[in-house]
Amino acid sequence: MTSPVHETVTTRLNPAIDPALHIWGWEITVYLFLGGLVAGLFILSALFELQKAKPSTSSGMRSVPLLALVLLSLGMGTLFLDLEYKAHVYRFYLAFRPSSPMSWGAWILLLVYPVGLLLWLGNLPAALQLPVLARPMAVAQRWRRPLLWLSVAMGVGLGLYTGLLLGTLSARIQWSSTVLGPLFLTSGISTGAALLLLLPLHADERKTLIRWDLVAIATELLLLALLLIGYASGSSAARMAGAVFMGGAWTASFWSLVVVVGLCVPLAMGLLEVRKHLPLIALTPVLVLIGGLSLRAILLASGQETGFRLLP
Amino acid sequence: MSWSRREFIQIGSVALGATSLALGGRRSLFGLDSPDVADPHTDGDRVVATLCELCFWKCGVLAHVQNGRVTKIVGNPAHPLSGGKLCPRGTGGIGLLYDPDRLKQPLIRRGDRGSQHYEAVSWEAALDHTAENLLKIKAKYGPEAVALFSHGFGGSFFKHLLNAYGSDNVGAPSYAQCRGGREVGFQLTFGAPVGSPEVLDLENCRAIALIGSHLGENMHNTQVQEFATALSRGAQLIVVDPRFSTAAGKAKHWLPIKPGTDIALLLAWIHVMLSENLYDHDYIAKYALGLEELKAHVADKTPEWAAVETGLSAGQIVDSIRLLAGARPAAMLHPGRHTAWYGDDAQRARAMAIVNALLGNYGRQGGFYLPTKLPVAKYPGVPAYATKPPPAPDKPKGVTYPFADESLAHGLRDASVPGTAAYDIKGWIVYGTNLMQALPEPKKTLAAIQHLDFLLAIDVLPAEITGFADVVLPEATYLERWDDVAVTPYKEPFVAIRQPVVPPMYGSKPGWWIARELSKRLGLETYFPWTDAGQMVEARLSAAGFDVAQVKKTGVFVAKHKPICLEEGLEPTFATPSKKIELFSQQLADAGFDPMPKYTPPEEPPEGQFRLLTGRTPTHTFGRTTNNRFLSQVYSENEVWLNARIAKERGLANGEMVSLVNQDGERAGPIRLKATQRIRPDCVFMVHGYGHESKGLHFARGRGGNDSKLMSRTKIDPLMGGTGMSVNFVRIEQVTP
Amino acid sequence: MPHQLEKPLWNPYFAGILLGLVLIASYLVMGTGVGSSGAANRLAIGAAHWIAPTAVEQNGYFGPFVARGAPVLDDWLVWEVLGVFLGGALSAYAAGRMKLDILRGPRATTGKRIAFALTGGIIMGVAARLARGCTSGQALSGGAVLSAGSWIFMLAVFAGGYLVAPFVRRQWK
Amino acid sequence: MRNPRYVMLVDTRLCVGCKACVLACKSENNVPDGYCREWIVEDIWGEFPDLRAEIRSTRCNHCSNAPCVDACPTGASHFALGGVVLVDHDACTGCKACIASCPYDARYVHPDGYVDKCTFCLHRVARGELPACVTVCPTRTLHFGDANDPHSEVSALLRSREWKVDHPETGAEPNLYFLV
Amino acid sequence: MNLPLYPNEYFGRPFGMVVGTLTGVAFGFVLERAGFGRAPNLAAQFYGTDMRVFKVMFTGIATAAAGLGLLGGFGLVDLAQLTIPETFLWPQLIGGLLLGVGFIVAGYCPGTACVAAASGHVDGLITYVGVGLGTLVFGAFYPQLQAFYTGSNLGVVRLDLLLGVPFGVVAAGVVVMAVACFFGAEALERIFTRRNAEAQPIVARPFRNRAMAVMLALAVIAVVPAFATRSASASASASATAVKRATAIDATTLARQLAQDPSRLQVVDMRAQEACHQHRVPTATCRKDEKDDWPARLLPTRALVLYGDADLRQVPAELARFPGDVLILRGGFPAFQHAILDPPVAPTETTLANLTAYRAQSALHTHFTGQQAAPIVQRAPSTSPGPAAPAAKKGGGC
Repeated sequence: MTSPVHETVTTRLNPAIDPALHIWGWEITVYLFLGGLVAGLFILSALFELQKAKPSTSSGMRSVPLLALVLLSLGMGTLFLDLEYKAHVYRFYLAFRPSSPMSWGAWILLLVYPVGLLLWLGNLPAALQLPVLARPMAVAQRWRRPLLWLSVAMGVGLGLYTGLLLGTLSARIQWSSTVLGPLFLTSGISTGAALLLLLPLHADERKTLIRWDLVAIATELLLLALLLIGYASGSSAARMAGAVFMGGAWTASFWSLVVVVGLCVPLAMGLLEVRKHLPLIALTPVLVLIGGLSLRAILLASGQETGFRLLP
Repeated sequence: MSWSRREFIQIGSVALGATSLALGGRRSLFGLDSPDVADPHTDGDRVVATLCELCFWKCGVLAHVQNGRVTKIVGNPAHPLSGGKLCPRGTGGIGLLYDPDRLKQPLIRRGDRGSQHYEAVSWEAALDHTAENLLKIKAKYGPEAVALFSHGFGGSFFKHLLNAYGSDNVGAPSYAQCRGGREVGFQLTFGAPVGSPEVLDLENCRAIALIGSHLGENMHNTQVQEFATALSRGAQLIVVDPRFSTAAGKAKHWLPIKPGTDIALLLAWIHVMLSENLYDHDYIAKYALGLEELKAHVADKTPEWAAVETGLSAGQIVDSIRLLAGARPAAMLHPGRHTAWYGDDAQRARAMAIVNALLGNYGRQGGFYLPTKLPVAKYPGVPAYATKPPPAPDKPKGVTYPFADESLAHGLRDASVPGTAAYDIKGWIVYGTNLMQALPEPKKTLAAIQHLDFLLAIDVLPAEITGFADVVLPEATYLERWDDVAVTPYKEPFVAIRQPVVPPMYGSKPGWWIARELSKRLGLETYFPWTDAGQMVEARLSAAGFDVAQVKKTGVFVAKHKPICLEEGLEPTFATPSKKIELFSQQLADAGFDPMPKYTPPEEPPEGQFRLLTGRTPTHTFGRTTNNRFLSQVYSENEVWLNARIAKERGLANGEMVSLVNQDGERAGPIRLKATQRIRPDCVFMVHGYGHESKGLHFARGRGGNDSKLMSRTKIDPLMGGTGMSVNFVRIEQVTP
Repeated sequence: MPHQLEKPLWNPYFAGILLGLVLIASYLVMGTGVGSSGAANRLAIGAAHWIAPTAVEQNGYFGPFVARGAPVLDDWLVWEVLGVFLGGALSAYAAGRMKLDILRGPRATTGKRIAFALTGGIIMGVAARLARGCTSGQALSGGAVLSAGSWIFMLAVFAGGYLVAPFVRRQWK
Repeated sequence: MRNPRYVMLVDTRLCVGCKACVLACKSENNVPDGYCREWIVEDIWGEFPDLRAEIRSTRCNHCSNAPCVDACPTGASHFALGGVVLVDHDACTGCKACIASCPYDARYVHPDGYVDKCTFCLHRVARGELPACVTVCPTRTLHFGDANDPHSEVSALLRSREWKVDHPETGAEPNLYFLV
Repeated sequence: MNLPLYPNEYFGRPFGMVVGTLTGVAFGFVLERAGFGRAPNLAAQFYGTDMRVFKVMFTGIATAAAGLGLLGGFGLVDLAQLTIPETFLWPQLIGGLLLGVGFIVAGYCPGTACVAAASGHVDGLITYVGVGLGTLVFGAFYPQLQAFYTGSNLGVVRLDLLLGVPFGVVAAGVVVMAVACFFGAEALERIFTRRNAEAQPIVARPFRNRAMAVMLALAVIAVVPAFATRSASASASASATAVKRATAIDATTLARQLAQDPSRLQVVDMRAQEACHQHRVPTATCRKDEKDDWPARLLPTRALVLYGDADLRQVPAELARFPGDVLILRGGFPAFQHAILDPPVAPTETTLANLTAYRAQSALHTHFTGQQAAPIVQRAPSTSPGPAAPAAKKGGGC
């Protein structure tokens, strides 16, 4: 409190910019959430199959590629909703700008679709095996293994990209952290596992998924700790950015919704499931999904406010 | 820890450098480029040189018109008062022209006064009704029972009409409510008022002292330009203000004086100047009278004495005057403009004039110059006014303000209450001035209106006063009309004209047309021989020998420079009775006043109350522009400034809404609180002109707080009748949700 | 998967002592007790404000909750009740009692049970606002700090319950 | 001949924060109501009565290493004549990544859907005029010119006066200088 | 450490919210474990078959009250800083009755409904939704209810303050009462259970006994600090009687009172007579020699002000019988001399506060010494070459 009193007044009052930046709302939150979720689904389902060396027979696992594509389309739909100049959406695909993660993302999203579609075709339910699809199906089945690896790669790319999208915007001090990419990827895997757990699966798949989810949640906690340590040990700007979680405006929602609801409680319940062999219930994955959504929403909203205006 | 964008770019480039090279960027590949420079196309297909009227300063502007619509207004580089530059308001003329709340048709009142129940009528009907009422008053009470309240350049036609009609009762609130005290103080000392534009050679000044004048917030274009020029040339600045104003932020010395104690500071300054021999001996010996009396008068007014009175430190008082006097004669104590503060304003202005006299700056470069003006005859060929009206009844019975040299607007108002003055005023013509805000004690204004037989309001916007008028006439804005020829006394002699940029919108009419139509109905049309003001302007210009076409094209004619100061070979003269600078004023002594400024301590604010100070913002001309949506984008409501420490002590948060209640229980607000370090703890400050109540002002209505309502008390200057208004105290109430 | 039996409930006195300790902790840390109906109050106001902002802002009781962007949901009680939900879930889950069902007396139908639950809830909603708290906020927390009103309230709750219990006996027995 | 590097200089000693520049910009560029491309910042340090003030007119910094140009996925944000950063309205999708990437929060979304900001009045500069804000400024606070031309007024001022830029730590190399 | 933490600003509001969540977790956990997540368990309370609700609640209240009494008694927590609900007699009485009705109808109270919902019981969720709806109903009828709702406000009424005994004592009373009630409750349970032929033993007896023993012990401990502090304060007040009426007064206050209303005070100089005759506080009388019975002549209606060469330690023995108030001048005569009789020194720094103080000081100086015609201002030596300032006519007072 020894710093001299500082008053600053600005005449600028641009909508969505002042008094605090708020250009991205629920649309981007949902997009980032679904993007991460889809990344998780791609990675997990592909790894499952690669591990077992044969496609899963549970209806849940088999529906994953289609489900992922539907969710991704939903996410892109909200992304589209967020665009201020919707008629110019095609412009994303008239350019590739290597310095812009947004551009990378646009192209990655475009590559994810064929991969997902081929994966789905390769394991199509009998009822849908129409003669027209015979050729593509054959291709998809022949190239199944490389496709699966591609799917993992796409998933990792997608998951990382959702974090890097924010992480490279260094003007938002809070986002300007290398942890954001891995954090969003981990959270994506964890929410993906949670969504899978809500689908009809075989018991052994379920068991494995819970364990993987627990690992993901624990990793996420670790990454969050790293993020906070990064703020605390960083420059004064970073400390100010971190302060929104350490007594600032977003403290309560961050700790309660993300850490307690989304991570600690599911972790405890998951451990009980695994250790005490308690019957599985839907609440655990639901909490994980709530936590994942909250993480995106809170980081997105609070990060926008941590511009250089924070500094004197 | 942070992800460097550069690193990312490098990674990206390595990974996809080849691809991006192959694509070669969007531009060349797809060829969908738009031109690099997006031109907003606001340049006009027609540019008209005219004069601004967002305030009375009359800067030259160029209005760009595109497809019949004014797109932008920029400064006229040829005009001496703007030099191509504009204050924020000048640009905002379009906000006035295209204000959707403008008066669109003549209105005749159908309900009670103040009920704002009006019927839109034809011009014929409105003018007939007006003339009928004016003739009725003339027949019943004589022509002098009609008074004109006017502000702005367009008022000259109505003054002409009223003079022809037989009354000389023209009052402008800008005298007794604003600069009157200053004019009288300087008139008494130097024999000439400071005038407008002020005769200050600021740009050549080496040291400037401001007392309560906040240049920079007070955006009189030329003056601010010169002020900035002086600063950029390294002039030293001393600011005396209870508030850390914009100017104070640039000052070498900021003296946060206790409000109302300025004379104590000035006397101490004079004391130091005399005791330390900082004054101009030769100048005083040659031009001034009364030095010995002055010496005796300030002998005990030491800086230490003043320090106690003013709340300043003695050292600061001494340092600041040493700095100022060190630069003499190119040093000045700025006379200020709005000076109606404490009721001793003419005497304070005297003290300021004395400081300037001691600096030896009157008629000197970097001081007060002696303005020149082109000889342009008034209305050539128009007969002299038929009647010589009696003097104005603007002083209450038994009171004279011997040095008042203009009519007191509030005095004319008070004379409308029967039996209070020499004779009663029965009819008002209110031109372009919102008396409900422009005069203090609005309750008195309301009461006076109730005694009137007839009230005519001529305005552009439905300000509060139009809600009380019997007839409201919508005038065209300055961008839609001709006005008189502007012959301004200035450093360079020049004339300038205002000409219409676009035709009048809606049913509005130019002022000349309105005055002339009325004159016809009053049997006075010989005084208005030209059908429109354009003809009148041409007649005046050609009578004075100007190239009319050239003036119309450039908007201005600047004559050759003439000497304006001693350095240029012009010997100053003084129009005082003694023909000298009167440090000791025999005139005042003869009239029974203190011949030299005397300090009386101000009343202290009661516990829990603050002295209310008012001022202005650069983006607005008080209430005239608060409905201007264009200007309001950068300042839409006033705030009340309160010292941050006091605010904290009282649990008031910056930005919260509060009400202000004055010593008489008058209330203003809700208004936003600005808790700031920038003001003394014993006073509050707000910008004048907000808190409109008129239903017609859809934008301004209810924004901010109205300081006029809080001025339910004034202290009258005994010399010239000015209304000291900084004598009101307010307390702050939280607005509970 | 081995299906576990439900864990037995805690001894009421043991539970009570722990409850008391939680309450003490709450007082020591926050200076205030626990509550429950306040969150329902704020959630309802928040929802209503979202649907009909002006009506809520003009309401004499709701107005202050939403005045000038007051954080109607960012309140201690709301977070606390979120915690109650999580704590209850954790406990029920760990004890093997987590089960999606509708609890009812042996003779009550599901429809009737739902109607009763809703009606009782509404009555309690009104009552809790009137009394400025429910069994948690008023009786338990207020009682622990010896507030006279809380004790009156507590006795009234038991009185009301016992008075009406015979009339709704069919629901439970 | 070298490429020009257009810079703007703001003399904080002279700026009175009158907002003439803000309004002149709005009318020159037809900026929609409620938006502004430039603005005034008033900083006050200290406690009554020991105060220090700085007022400055500010706008897009037209950074030489502009984060917004990097962040733009479609190339709509680009460098134009003299290093001025412009937004190509026809290529802008309104994704707002550039807004988030700007350390000065100088951009906004135009109601027509594209991202908009100060252009240094390049349409005027291209025909040899000064930007509208520079032209209007009654205190002659603003200076505009080519910093790569050693004989320009701005070069002379940058050599002779003490100056600073906003947030140099971002590495964006801003071209809006504040003379102090 | 000052408890409670939050009101003493150990952390801000945002972390308070996080604490809220954590407290809620613990609260919910305990409620669920107590069996409050199941409506039949709760309803049974009102049919006498299972007094679980009563037992848990009362044990909780008793424990918390005793614990707070204990901590408060030892000064570890400031009971005054705890949020205590205000008492609104009638609304709370009626509200309580209504809530009881709702309780038995729904089978839950709001808190337990929440726990029930958390453990998957849909009826709990519905009840909680109902509580929210009830709020809206209340709001809708608020204009009609307002008078009743805000009426009969008795403010914060704490039973211990009402009864005038320490918190701990009342808390102990609560515990004892609770324990007594538990025996009654269990007896009832046995009766009803037998009638309903439900043969489950509800409480394991050994634990019940242990729990009650713990509580009784708590009750005893809670009472102890109450008595400990009581006796301490009693002894403090007893010792205070010896110097009971000798309060201190500082020189400026004394001077101001003397200036404003001299008839309320009588000042006696306790120094040696010679010193007193030389300089004394204006209006003071000098102390006579030992033989003179001057104390008897003092006016009992006026406060007696005493001073010496320095601080007087205590009231002299001869004045012990003086019935009125006795004030002792802090710092004795030198303090008064310095503060009032010596000319005040103009502040070097002319801040508003300094000046105000300086003006007040010089006014008093002038009042008592008459040395300064100007009411307030002490002029610094003039730097002007002119003649000495004419007697202060101008400037001066405000």
